[in-house]
Amino acid sequence: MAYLVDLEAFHGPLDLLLYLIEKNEVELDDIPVAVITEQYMHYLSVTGDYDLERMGDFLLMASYLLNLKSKLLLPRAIMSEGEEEEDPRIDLMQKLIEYKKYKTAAQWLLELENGLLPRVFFRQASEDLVIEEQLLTNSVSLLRAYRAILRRMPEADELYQIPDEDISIQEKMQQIMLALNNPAREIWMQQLFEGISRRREALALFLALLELIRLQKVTAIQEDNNEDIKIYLRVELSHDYA
Amino acid sequence: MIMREEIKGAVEAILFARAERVSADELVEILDVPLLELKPILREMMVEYREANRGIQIILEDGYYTLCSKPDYSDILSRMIRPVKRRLSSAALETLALIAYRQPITRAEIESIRGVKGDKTISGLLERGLIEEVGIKPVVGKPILYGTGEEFLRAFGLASLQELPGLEEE
Amino acid sequence: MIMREEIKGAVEAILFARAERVSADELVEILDVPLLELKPILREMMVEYREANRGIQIILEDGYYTLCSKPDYSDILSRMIRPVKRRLSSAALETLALIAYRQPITRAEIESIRGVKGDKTISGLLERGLIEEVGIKPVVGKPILYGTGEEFLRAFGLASLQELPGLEEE
Repeated sequence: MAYLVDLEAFHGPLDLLLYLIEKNEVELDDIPVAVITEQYMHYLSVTGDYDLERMGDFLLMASYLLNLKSKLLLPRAIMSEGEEEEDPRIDLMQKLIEYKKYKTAAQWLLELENGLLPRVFFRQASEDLVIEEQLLTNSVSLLRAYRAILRRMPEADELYQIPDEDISIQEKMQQIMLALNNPAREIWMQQLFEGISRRREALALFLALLELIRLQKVTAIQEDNNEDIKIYLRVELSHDYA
Repeated sequence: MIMREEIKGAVEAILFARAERVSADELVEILDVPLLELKPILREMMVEYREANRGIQIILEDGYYTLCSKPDYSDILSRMIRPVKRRLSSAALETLALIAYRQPITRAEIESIRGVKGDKTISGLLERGLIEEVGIKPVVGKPILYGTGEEFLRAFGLASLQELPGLEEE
Repeated sequence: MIMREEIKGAVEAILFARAERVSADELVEILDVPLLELKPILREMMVEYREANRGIQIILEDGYYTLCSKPDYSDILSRMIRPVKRRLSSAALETLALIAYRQPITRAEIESIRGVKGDKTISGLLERGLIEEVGIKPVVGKPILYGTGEEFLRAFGLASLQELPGLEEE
């Protein structure tokens, strides 16, 4: 392979390009996307390091390079004033120069951190001198905050008083089937919901109804847009429901 | 060759930055100056720190040197440790109220009631000791249960949780 | 009445004990000395610390005074201070460098210069207090603006942001 690049050591397409250019291994006109990709695939197969995030980073980098290549291959669009579209390489060069500036600055930071550049050191605050924090608040404001939440969420109390196991869709299905156990084998949907005040129960009942329709045990028919919906029994009641 | 005055500066810098006791041997190693030369310099420094314009001193104990403030200034320093007054944000107050009245409660429950994400608020309250992790809820995902922490009663001036104002509407 | 030399000692004790920046106002309050009297004393102290036998100095930044070691001893101290902290990844250092030199800056701007996504890196830096949210850019989407945080100068041993090495423009 022509380019042996330790892909793991690079952080993004600009970083990799900068490295390749500085080593004079590539020209901007000829970025070896295929070779880099091949090396990456090889790297994956050898290490088995299928880190999704890093693979995503690589895809991003490869697509960036491909996009650049395609721009170089295509004839440049002629602008209305007869000017040529800017060479994508100029834009890339500027990006690289800008990026390199901060890469250098990052190196300075590393040297500062390690004391390779003159730096000062601060004292670690001693534990016995913790600045005491006094909260400007009291229990009444706490209560007020809680009441405000309760007002915003009228359902909240109920939500926590009903254990999840309380409402079973299975039970609601049985309840619907029993309600259909009348001579006409039918019932208005609204009747099913009579006496139900809790939102969760209503939801369970509705889900149960949908499930029965899916199982083709009942049919829901609305004769007209303004009519109520009527539920019809489609199967004979089995002993389960009787 | 490092000068006597420079050694003093270096010792001060070392003792300052380390913020804990440093042995003579360690100083010898760091400075690359023989112990015989270093000892009298340290003694000299300890005398120099006695001057009125110095607020710190070197104390020698068990062969270890430590930099600390002079006892002369202890009353001034204690004046400094005054409480910093801080206000709880309304998000923090709401979250705290929920935890106080509904404890133990999980983060998901808090978020579902408040209708907003609350990781940051919760970690802020944890950091201040106003709330703490009190257990694990035995449901799928094993979420952490939060309750009020040690700091809570102190901050709100309550003798016990029973003293929380009642919820009945006035 | 507290003497001039004693004020110096007290200031040194306070800055040493606090180990964090202290504002002039706070010094006035703690020492009960008028600002007009305190200012020249602080200036005098800053000069006195320049002597060779001192290893520490007072730096003034943004109206805050902090005690720190002199840069002359950076190699000795960096040898001594054990690296307990997690190392910053090069992605983190690059992002931090960008924020330090270009602050305030948005995440999108950082990503466009670095050419890669940076959410994780940024939240890591936020967590360590090296950067902080400093505002909202008044453009579509109202992106958050980032700047260096209080921990930044401490971690990199800079007396002020002005001490960052200059970026030569090619």
